[in-house]
Parts: sequence; C-alpha cells; structure tokens
Amino acid sequence: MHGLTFDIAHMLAGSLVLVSFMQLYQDRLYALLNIFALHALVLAASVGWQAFIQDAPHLYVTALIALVFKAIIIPMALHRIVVKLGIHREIETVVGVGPTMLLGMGLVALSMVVMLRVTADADPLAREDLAFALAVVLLGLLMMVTRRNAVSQVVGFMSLENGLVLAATGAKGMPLVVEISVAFSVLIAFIVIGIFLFRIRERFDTVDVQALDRFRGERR
Amino acid sequence: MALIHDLLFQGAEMLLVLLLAPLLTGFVRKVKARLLRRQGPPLIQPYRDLIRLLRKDVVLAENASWLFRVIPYIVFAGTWVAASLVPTFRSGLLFSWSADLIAIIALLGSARFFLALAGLDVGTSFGGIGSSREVMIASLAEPAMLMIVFTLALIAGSTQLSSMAAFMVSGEAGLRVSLGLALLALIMVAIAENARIPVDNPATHLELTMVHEAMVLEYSGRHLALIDLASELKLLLYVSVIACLFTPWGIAPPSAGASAIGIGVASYVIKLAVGGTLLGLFETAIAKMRVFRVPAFLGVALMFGLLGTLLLFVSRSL
Amino acid sequence: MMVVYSLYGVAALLAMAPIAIVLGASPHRAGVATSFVYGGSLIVTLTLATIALLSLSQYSSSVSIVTLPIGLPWLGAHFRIDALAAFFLLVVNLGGAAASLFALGYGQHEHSPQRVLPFYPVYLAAMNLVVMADDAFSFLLSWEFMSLSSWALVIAHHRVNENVKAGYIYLLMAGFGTLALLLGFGLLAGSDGNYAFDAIRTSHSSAALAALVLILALIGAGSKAGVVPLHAWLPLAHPAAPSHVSALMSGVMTKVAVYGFIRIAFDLLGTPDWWWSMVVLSVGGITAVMGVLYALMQHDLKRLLAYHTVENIGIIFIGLGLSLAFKAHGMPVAAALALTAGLFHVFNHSIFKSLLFFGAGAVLNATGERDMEHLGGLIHRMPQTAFAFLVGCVAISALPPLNGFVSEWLTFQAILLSPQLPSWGLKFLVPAVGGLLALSAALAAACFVKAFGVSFLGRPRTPAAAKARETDSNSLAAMFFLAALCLVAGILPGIFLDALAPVGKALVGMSMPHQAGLQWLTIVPVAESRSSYNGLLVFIFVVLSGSIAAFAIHRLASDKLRRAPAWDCGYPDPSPATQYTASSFAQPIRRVYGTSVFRACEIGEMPPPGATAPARLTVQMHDLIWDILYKPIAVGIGYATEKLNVLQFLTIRRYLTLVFTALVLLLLVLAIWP
Amino acid sequence: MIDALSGVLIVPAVAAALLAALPNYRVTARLNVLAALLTFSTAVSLFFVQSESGPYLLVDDLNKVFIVLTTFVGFTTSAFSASYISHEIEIGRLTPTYVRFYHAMYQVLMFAMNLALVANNIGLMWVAIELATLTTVLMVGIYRTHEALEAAWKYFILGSVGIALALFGTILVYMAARPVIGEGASAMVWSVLITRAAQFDPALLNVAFVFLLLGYGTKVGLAPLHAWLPDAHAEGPTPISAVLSGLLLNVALYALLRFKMLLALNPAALAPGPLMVTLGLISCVFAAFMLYRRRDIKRMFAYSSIEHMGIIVFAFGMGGALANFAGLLHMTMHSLTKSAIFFAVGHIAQVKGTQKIADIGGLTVTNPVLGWGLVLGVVAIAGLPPLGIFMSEFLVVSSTFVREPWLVIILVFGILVGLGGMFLRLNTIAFGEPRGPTAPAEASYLPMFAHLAIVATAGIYLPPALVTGFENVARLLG
Repeated sequence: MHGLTFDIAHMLAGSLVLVSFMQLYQDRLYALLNIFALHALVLAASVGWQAFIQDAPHLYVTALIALVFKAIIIPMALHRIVVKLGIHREIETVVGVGPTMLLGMGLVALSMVVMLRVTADADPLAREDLAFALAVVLLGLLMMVTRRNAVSQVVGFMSLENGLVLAATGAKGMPLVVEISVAFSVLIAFIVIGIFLFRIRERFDTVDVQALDRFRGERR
Repeated sequence: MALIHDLLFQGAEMLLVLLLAPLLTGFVRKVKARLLRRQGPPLIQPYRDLIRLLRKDVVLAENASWLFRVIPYIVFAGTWVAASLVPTFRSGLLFSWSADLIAIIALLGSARFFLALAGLDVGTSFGGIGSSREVMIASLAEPAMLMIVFTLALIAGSTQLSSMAAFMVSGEAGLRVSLGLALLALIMVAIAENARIPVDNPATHLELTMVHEAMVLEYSGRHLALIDLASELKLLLYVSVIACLFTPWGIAPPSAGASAIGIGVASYVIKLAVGGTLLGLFETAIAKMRVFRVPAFLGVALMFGLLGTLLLFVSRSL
Repeated sequence: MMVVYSLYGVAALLAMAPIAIVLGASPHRAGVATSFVYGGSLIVTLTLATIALLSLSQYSSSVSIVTLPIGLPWLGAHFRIDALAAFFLLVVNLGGAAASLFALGYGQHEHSPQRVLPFYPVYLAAMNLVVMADDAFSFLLSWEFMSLSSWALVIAHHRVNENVKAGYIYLLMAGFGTLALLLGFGLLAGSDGNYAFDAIRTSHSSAALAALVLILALIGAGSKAGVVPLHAWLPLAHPAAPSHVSALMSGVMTKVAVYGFIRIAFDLLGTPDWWWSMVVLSVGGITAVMGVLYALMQHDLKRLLAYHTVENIGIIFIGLGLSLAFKAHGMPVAAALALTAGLFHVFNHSIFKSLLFFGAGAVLNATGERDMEHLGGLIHRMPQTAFAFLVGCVAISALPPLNGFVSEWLTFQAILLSPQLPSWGLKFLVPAVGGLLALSAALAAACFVKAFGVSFLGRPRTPAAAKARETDSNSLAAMFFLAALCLVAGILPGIFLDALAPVGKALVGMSMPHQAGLQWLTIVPVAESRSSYNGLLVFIFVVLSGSIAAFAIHRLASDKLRRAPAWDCGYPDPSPATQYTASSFAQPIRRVYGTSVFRACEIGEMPPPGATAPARLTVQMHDLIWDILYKPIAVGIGYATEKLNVLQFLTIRRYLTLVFTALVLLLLVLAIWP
Repeated sequence: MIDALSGVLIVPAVAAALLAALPNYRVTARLNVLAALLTFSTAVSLFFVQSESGPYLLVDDLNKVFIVLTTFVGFTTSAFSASYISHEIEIGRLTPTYVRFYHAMYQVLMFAMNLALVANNIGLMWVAIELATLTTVLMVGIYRTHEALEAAWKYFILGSVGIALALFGTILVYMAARPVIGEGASAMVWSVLITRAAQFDPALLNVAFVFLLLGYGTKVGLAPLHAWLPDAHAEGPTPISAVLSGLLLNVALYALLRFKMLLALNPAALAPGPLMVTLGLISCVFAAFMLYRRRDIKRMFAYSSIEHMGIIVFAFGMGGALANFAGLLHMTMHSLTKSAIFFAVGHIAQVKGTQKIADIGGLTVTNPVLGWGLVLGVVAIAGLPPLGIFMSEFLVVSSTFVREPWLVIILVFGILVGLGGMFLRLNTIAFGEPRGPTAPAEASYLPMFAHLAIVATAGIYLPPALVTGFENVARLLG
C-alpha cells in the first residue's frame, strides 16, 4: 500500500517537472498558456493526492485554489491581456530553446545531486518530492531569465511558485500551507494587474530601459 | 695662569692667520706671475689694497638694506673664527674643542649663506647670477666635504682637528687608498670653495664667467676690504686644514716649549709656501671650465669622498 | 596627577568650540569670538606646556596614568604621560601657544572666521589627546579626529576650488594612514582585542610580526608625517589652511605623527630585525633629499615651506632609523645619541617651521601674495618680520650658531658611529645616507637663500609688494619669541639634551652623557676626544670678532658712506623685472638635479632676427612620484567605476539573471562540498 | 492578555485602521507620530516588564534590541515625515487622499516589521516580511511618476522572487526539523528549533540556508541581489527611504541572523560564515565603487547603505564575540546615521527642488544648519571619529585582521574607496560656490540632530546596560 501511494506521489511530482520542460520548449504564447494550465492541473492533482494520503483536509483548499485560480482564471486573464495589448504571439528567447533545454537538464541534475546528499532517514517521499520541487523552482527561474515576454515571465514565476506549493504540500503536516498559497495567489494577481496597468507590451525590459534613458538623473 | 696662557696662544693664532692670509694670496699671485714670466705685484700688494680700500668711503646702492651693510662683518667674523679654530702651529688650542671640523665647515657655510643674500639684496641681475651659481656649487661642494670628513673621521675616530692631527702624526693611519682619495677630493673642494681656476677666476670681471666676484659686485670701500680679507682667510684656512691633516709634522703639542713652538711656526709657514706654490702651478697649468661643467668636477670630488669612505670598510673593517 | 590636569586643559579647549560657534554666528561679534578663542587657547596651551615641562623634569619620580570610563566599553580610555609623551606635549603646546599668539593678530583679518574658530581649539585638543592616549582605540580616535578637524581648517576657504581639492586628497590620505595604523594595532592586539598599551607592551610579539607592524606604522604615521612617497597631500593641504593653522600642521601635527611612529616602533614593539631599520633609514634619506629638491622648484612661499617640512621629516626619520639600527644591535649609547638627535630636531623644526609660516602669513597679509615672483624688497617695508624670517631661514638651513645645526650635527655624530655596527648592509648604507643628509642640508641653504632673497631682498616686483606694511604687534611678538627660542636652543643645546635624557632612558635603556656639568657649556655626544661643539662660545666668538672689527674700522679707518645708483657693471636697469626671479635663481640647480629627478626640460623660443616678438623660455617639469604612484590609482578607480556603472542600467530580467546565477553557483558549491 | 509584546503589534494595527479612516491629513500626521511614540514606549517597556514568549510571539535579547531600534527610528521618522509631507502637499506633489493612504501604510509597515521581529514562527516571520515588502512597494510608487512606478515595479518583481526563495528555504527548514521534532506547527517554532538544531539533517539545512541567504539577502540588499534598492530609495518619498535603509534592511538581516544561529548550532552543517563574508565583501567593495558616478543624491546614499550592510554582514559572518558586537553596533549606528542623512537630504531636496547633485552646491553657505548637518552625517557614515561608526569599524577590522588578513585588507580597501566616493560628492554639495535656489528651509531639524547626537555620544561612550545587552546578543550569535 505504502509503496503505491509513494509511487503515485512520485509520478505526479515527476510529471510536474516534465510539464515544466514542456513549458521551456514552447515558442507560441497560447500554447505556453495552455501548458501552464496543465502544469497547474498536475499540481492540483498532486496536492490533492497529498491531501488524501496525509488525510489533511485543508490541503484540498490548496488543491482547489491551484485548480480554479491557476489552471483557469489566470491563464484566461493572460489570454485576454495578450489579445488586448496585441502582444506578439511568438516568444522571443534570449537563449535558443535547445540550449535552454540543456540548461534545464543540468538544473534538474543539480537539484538531484543536492537533494540526494540528504540523509535517507528523512523519509524518502519528502526527499524525492523536494528534489522535484527544487527542479521545478529552478526551471521556473530559468524560464523567467531566458524569456523576454512579460507574459512568459509571469508564467515562469507562477511555475516557480507551483514548485513551492509542491514542496510545501510534500512536507508532511506543514502548517500555513493554505495561507501561503493564498498569499502567493494575491502576489500573482498583483503582477498580472500590474502588467495590465503599466501596459507592458513586450517585456519587463522596456519599462526601465526607457525610464533609465528618459527620466532618471543617472543618464550615462 | 694656564687659562691666560691658553688665551694668549689663541690670540696669537688669530693674529697669525689674520696677518698671513693676505701674504699667502700675494704669494700665490707672485708665483703665477713668475710662471707667466711677468714681474708681478710685490708680495705685500694685498695689504696695500686692503688699507687703500679701508680708507675709501663706501658707495652704497640706493636700495641696499641694513642687511647689506651688516653682512661684510658677519662674513669676515665667521671666516676669521673658522680659520683661527684650525690648529696651525700648535695643537690643542683653547677653543679648538668648541667646534670640530664639521662645525668649521658649517661656519664657512653660514658665511656663504649671507654673502649669497648680499648678492640678491641690491636687486641687480649680476648679483643674482653670482648667488645662484654660488649656491649651486656649494650644494655639491658641501656634501663632498662632508664625505671627506667622514673618511678622515672614520680613520682617526674623531672629528676634532687637534686629535685628528695627533692621530695622523702618530702614524697609526699608515698609507691608505682612502687617505689619497680624501686628499684629492679635499683639494678639488678647496679649489671650488675658494673660487680658483678652473671653477672660477678671482681676477675676472667678465660677467658670464664670474661667480664670486658677481656676488660682491656692489660692495666698495671697507665692506669690500672685509670681504676680500675674508676670502683670503678662507684660502689660508683650506691650505692649513690640508696641511694639518695630511702633513701634521711639526705642529707643537699643547705642552710645548718655546723652541717647539718656533719649529711649529716655521714649519707652518713652509707648508703654506709649498701649498701656495702648488696652487699657483696648478692654476697656470689649466684653463677655466664652463660653469655647467663644474657639477661634473665636484661630482667627481663627491664620488672620491664616498669611495674613500666605502673603501675603508674593505681595507680594514673598523 | 599631571595627566588629569592636562585632560582638564583639553576639556577646556573642547569647550571653546561650541562657544565659538555661538559667538561666531553673528558677524558683528566675530572680533570678540576671534580674540576669545585665540586668547583662550593661548592661555590653555601655555598651561599645558608648563605641565608638560614639569612632568618632563620630574619624570623619573612617576609616570602619571588615568583611565576614564569612556571610549571602548570594557576597556575605558587610558591616558598616560611618560617622558616621551611629556616631551611631545611640550612641542605641541609650545607650537600651539605661539600659533594662538600669532593668530590674536593674524586672525583678525580672517574673512570667514566662523569656519576657522570652532575647529581651531578642537584641533589643538585632538593633538594633545593623541600624545596622551594610552590604548589603541583612544589613540586612533584622537588621531583621526585630529585629521578631521584639520581637514575642516584646510577647507575653511572653500570657495577656492584648489583648497577643497587639497582637503579631499588630504582626507583620503589621512584615512589611508589611519587604516594602516588600525591594521597594525589589530596585529598587536590580537583577535581577543587587548587594546591597552600596557597589555601590548607585555605581550612580546615575534620578530616577523614586529617587522610587519613596523612597516604598517611607517606607512600609517609616515603618510601623516609626509614621508616620500606618501607626502603628496602635504604640500597641497598645508598651504591651503590659514597661516597659523599651516604652522600648526607643518610644525606640530607632523611631529605628532612622528610621535606615533616612535610610540609604536620603540615602545610597543619588540625590537625587529636590524634590516628593517635599513628601510626606515633609506626612506628617511630619500625623503630628505626629495623634499628639498621639490622645495627648490617652488615659487609659492607657503608650498616651499611645506616641502621643507617633508625634508626635515626625512632628517628626523634618519635619526630614528639609526637609533633602531643601534638598538637592534644592542648599542644603547649610540641608539640614545641617534634618538636624541632625532627628537631634538623634532623640537627645533617645530620652532623654526612655525616661525617661517608666521612670516609667510604676515607677508600674505601685507601683500595678499604667496607667489614669490610677485614679492621683493619687503625688508624695507617690514623690517622686523624680515629679521625674524631671516633667523628662521638660518636655523632651518642648519647653519651655526642656531638650533637647526645642532640637531643635524648630532645626527652626523651618530652616523659617524656606524662603523661599529656589525652588519655590512648598514655599514654601507649609513655613510650613503650621511651623504644624502649633507646634500639636503646644502640644498636647504640654497633654497632659503632663494626664499629670503627673492621675497624680502631686491626691489619690489609688484605694487602690492611695494605698498606692504609691517604686521601687527601680536604676530611680531609670536615670531620674535620663536626666533629667540631658535637662538637659545642653538647656543645652549646642553640643557635641551639633558631634558631629553629620560626619554632615551625609557625607550632605548640608555641616555646621552650628562651635558650640564661640562665647562663652557660644551656638548659632547660621546667623548671629548671624538667630537664636541660649543654653540655659545662660537656665537660669542663671532659676535666679538665682528664687532671688534667694525669698531676698529670705524674708529681707525673711514666710516663715511654715500648713496648712489647700483653699479651692476655699468648696466643701468630701471625695471625691477630684470632682477633674478625665484625660478631663474633655481635654474642652475634645476639643471644639475632636476633633469633627472623631475624630467625638467627648458624650451627656448628665439624669434628670428629682426622680429619684434619676445623670446620665451618655458620650463616643463613632471612630478614623477605623482605620475607613477597616484595617477594610476585614480585612473584605475575611474575605470572600475566606469565598468561597474553598467550594473545601474540593466533590465529587470538581467537582474533576475544575476540572482539566478548566484543561486545556481551556491547550489553547485553545496553539490561539490565534501 | 495584552502585554508589551503584543502591544508593539496592536498599537500600529489599530493606528493603521484609524488613519485609514480619518480624512484630515494634519490630524493624521500628528496621530501617526503619536502612535509611533506609543509603540516606541511599549517597546522600551519590554526591558522592564518581563513578558514571556508564547508559541507565536517570542522575546529575547536579540529581538529586543531590534524592536527598540525599529520603533525608535519609526518614531523619529514619523516626526520628520510630518513636516516633510506637509511641504509635499503645499507643492502639490501629494494629494490628501494619498497622504491618508500613506499614513495608514506607514503604520501597516511598522506593524509588519514588528511582527517579523517578534514572530516566534518562521512561517509567520516570512509572512510578515512579505507584508512589509508589499507595503513598501506601494509607498515607493506613491508619487505615480514614471520613475517611481518603474522603481516600485522592479522592487516588486525582484522582491517577489526573493520572497519565493525565502519561502522555499523555510519549507526546507521545516523538513529538516520534522523528523526530529515531529509534525505540526511546533516544528516551525524558534524556541523549539533552537533547542534541537543539533540533530537536524545537515544537508537539508545547507540547502535551506542557501535559499534563505539569497531570499532574505535580496531584502538586505546584498550585491548582486541589490538591484531594487537604489531606485526604491531614490524614487520613493524620503521618509520611506529612511525607513527602508534604517529599518527594513535590518529586519531582513535579523531573519538571516536567526537562521545563521540555527546553522551555527549544527556542527555537521556547512559554516554559514564564509558565504556571508563573501557576499558582504562583494557588496561592500561593489557599492563603494558605485558611489562615484552617482548623480542623484538619494541614490548615492542608497548605495552607501548597501556598502554598510556589506560591512555588517561581513562582521556577523566572521563571528566571534568582538566581531558580533561590532556588527550589532555598526547596524544600530548605521540605522541612526543613515536615517538622519535621509532627513537632511529630504529637506535639501525640498529646498533645492531637485535631487540632482549637479544642481545642489555650497549648502553650508546657503543653508548652514542643513549643510553642516549633512556634513556631520556623512562624516559619521564614512566612519570618521568621534562618531559611532568609527568605533564599530575599529572593532570589526582590528578584531578580524589577525584571523583573515587578506579578506580584511579587501574590506579596508572597500571602506577607503567608499570614503573617497562619499566625500567627492560632499565637496560639491556642501562646499564651493552655492548653486540652486537659496531659500531658507522650513524644516524640523530635531529628528536629524537627535540621531546625530546619539551617534556622536555612542562614539565615545556606550552606556553599560547597552553594552551588556549587546554582549548577550553577541554570545547568542556565537
């Protein structure tokens, strides 16, 4: 029995990493948004599973938030933003997709190495989960720094945060998980609104580059 | 009693150098004239000049300051005191320990300092030439002299002229390379300090070449007399320093009878004569050099001095 | 007990600052504030000087110590007056008193007193505190505080851009020096931080450590004292301040720096290996010669004086280096002689350098000129100032019978003892250093012939110089007081040497033979057969023979005197412009030394025959030390800032990349961590 | 029950609600000061009224120091902000509505920071710090100028990432603690963690510390995570710049120190010292160089804050009784001095109507009090005696030089370069020919000179009580 629960949890977490990779792979915005929805979905599933095996009912709330807010609302909002602001449909990358994937591999390996140094007596479930969570977090960051579109960066941030939630839920009996996920949802809402308010068409870059050159006393 | 006795000798010494100084100058001139097949002025000509100058009244430039009038006395007094501190015919004079060789050189330095100021006081261009060249020469001559003092002091273990002379006459020093170098350097410095050929020509008033004369250009009458006397004293001083350090024979010890002192005086006069003759020979033999060759000339002296000091350690580690 | 009284004095000085601020706030009460501050500091410094003198005289009985509950907690502020401190307190407060007296007159002409008055007493207090401090913290605190207050005084005339720049460089160098000293004390105190000097004295440091600390002390104290090549700030900052402050900085603060070096090198440190003394010696020699050569090339009177401070610091350090060498070889007598020579020169230099700066200040006041090329003939307009200045010139040129000569003579005597040193390096180095010393002395004489001759003698070169007026009585009083001290210290050195005996005993365990007993007040460094000097006798001797000659001539020969136009080989030259200027006076020496040291080159433009254009002679000189040492640093920092400045203008994504990279790097570190 | 401990939370919370409700900005300004004063007095009472720590709130020597410092600077800053804001309204840079919002936010910020300091639960602490971040983001953007919004945005993004990293670290700590302490909230409680830290899994702790270091280090403003700091300081209202430099950085640092203590207790874990020392040195030297080409006066002092944070982190990273003491002292002195400087700068910017250094000159002539105040502040921040920072820098350098000569030489180099950059600008700002408008300033000098007076006193005399307190903390930090 325990073996099965472990395997399922493991599988879900692993698939989250996989989805992160799929995100890295995308070069169309809409596709990216869809993949992110999938990401959130998988997260919801794994959180739900954790709730089940730890029989911690409050985790279901987190799962629900993940499902409704991240898998449905946010992607739709972003969709609308893309339409409204007429953002290019394809994603400008700093590093090509191939190298990005390789970097991603490296990061996953790194997170494995780091985590496997954890002594095994801390229960394996947590250990594996953490390894995957770390991988997701790093991949999210990688996405933020290698994609130029504001939208894709938001997506990156959100998948990073999914990793956090995964870790938090994986940590058996951790308090405040729900609060934290709420807090983060607020944070993301802020970001999305911010993008909408500031009319950040293409990238975060534009804002401050222009500001630097036009407004600041710090002109070179 | 002893004190009076010593004072007596000190006074005698002072008078002696004062009297002999013009004579030495006259003698050198005579020698040079003879070497040039000229009759030359009589030996006592310098005395006559001095007396004549003293009798004339002073013609002072309009904007000459009080300093300008005081300086001749300072220069004369400084040089005279310095000269009378050198043991000539009798070592261990009363005041000889009141200033060692370094102090004597410094005394001459003060005299030069004021003389250079005098050159600048009236505010003429020639005075400026003289002073600036004089201090340039001095800035090389003084270190050279100090190096020589080092060499000798390290050999004799003292900077006190009397004890140095005593050491030399005792023959412990022996014959050394350092001593030779020091002697050479000392002679070169002496020539430069006394404004003799080849560094300077005391007999010229050709503005581009003169150094010492340019400084004292504005002086006249008794002031000029004092300054001339001072320079004559300086020449005597250097000759007698060389004599007392390198040919210390015949200098009477402090506890000496009349005969010894007589010998001392006689030998001293002879030394002066020899020194004067050699100087005359040297001066007639070579020509004056350009002003900006002088640094090279004195640099050689400096090198000799330094070399002498360093060679000491090699020849005998003290 | 003494130290408590001194601390009261310091407190009084500190208390003056706020009062000065209040008084100086309203312009019409500036005069009151000025006389209050300077009068007050005059009184206090005189008191402190007497205290110092007393404690120096009765030193052998007791060292007075006090600990205040301030400063570092768990340590407190230790203050202590021993022989060394007492001597330097004397120097500081003597200079301070003279400066205050001078400023009583001079300060009245200050046009922005509210920028000078509050800082002046604080500055004096800080210098006193440095000398009294007996633990690392109080020492460095007072040390840096001294720099800070003097910085405020340097930029008192802040509307002149050069002054602010000078202050900037000064502050940087001061910070540099302080940090060097801080590192040194860090080594001495160890990681558990026993900063009290007593603790440091008792804990014996290894030779290597001692050497390192010695070098740090040389850098730290040397940069404040103006040791070449750390002197760059000095000729900029000292002239920038008001003249009485310049006098304090040059005459007194550099001595406080020397004190710092002595305190560390002789008192706190175990004796380092002999060859470190070679560093000090060669630095001293180079400093002496470089300083005077720089000075010869100047025609700004105050800057010339500042460069001479560098020279004299070099001479002092030669003495100290010799003393270290002798000490390292266990020759206490010789060490005592060298140390005494150095300390006596400290005293002398503080006297005549203050005197000279006062003179320069008086001239600046009377003519508004610091550039010698615009002066001349002042001896007619301000004879008393001229006389005092002349005394200073003779003294600093190391000419008998004044005091400068005595201390240099003693240094020479110490040098003559060098053959007894066992180590060959020193055997060869010391005579060479002696040569440098002699060279610097001769050049100094040349330089002051120029300084005095060009600015006081000759004919006025500008209307300002022609209309100069004699300065006020207070300033004159200060100058003549110092001039008298120069003479006294010159003809009665024995007294001063005996006063210095306890210092030598305390630091090198020995002191020079007692001088007072000798007949005719002669001084004998080692033995009468070796060498002896009697300034008094020489002085009397010269004066007597001079006056006898004058009397005799005026009585027997003529005493008539006619005024006539200058003869000058028959060239009539109406214009004062034909006089020798400072730069033309220095030209032969510049040709001899400058070509190599400053890359000096003269470019003469002759107009073609018949052309009416004037011929020009331009002299180009490079300050090699500045070019080699300081410029690259400035350029390097400029370059680094240029490059790093890019980081202000990145995009958010790039900043995130920085964070990301940092994270990955740290994780990698974890991954490969054993 | 309401003891002093919960008092420092309740007062600001209530005040915030009130301020949000009240319309009149003059009243709110006064109320703001009052509330801050009240908070401060409650905090002080912590020393006298013994209040015990529960599962959520904690009080020990360490956070007492921080709380008192925070509330004090919060109080003085509110006093300064009263006069500052009134001027802002006169010139119409702010509307009363925004001022209302501003005051409310100010108290929320106070609440958040106090919460972060007294929180006994690492999760709670994290939440508090995030709250503080969000409030400051809003206040930085309050001028609604393009630069302000841009700065706020940058701050927001970088801050969120930092927060995320910190959270991950927190989770890891929990994971490490759980096997030892058991599931549930108690595995996140300080007072429990600290007792059992020795048995935690070292590897997990290491990873946790890396994330916490970067996460909270972003808030501390350590290079290369500093990017948000200069702009946030430069574009926000000056009181907020003062609070940011003076307080928020400290709060983040406090969190960092807590976790450092945790790691220090676990012998098998990697020593946190070297990491902190490295980041500290990088920040110190980097910021020192960045001082040179600054043209905006507030941005320059923001960089100096980075430099000093670097020095402080270096000191704590080196560890040891003396170094820790020095670090605490330096932190306190820096908070006071830097906020005083920002008070001065705020009024200067108002008098001159600009923050461009090029347009400000000769202040000691035109506005002597402000000018000399600024000079004094810069002298203090540059570590010149007889002011407090000299003492702390003395202790840092001299106590660590024997242990790590080369590192200390780097540090000293950074300090020296920083001194140069600071005074290079000060020369033109305070001295030389006056530039810009020369109207006399209507300003409240009291807060500024109060701070400077404290700093000056501390430079030569530290009250024994304070010393013992600091020594206890230094011992706690190990």
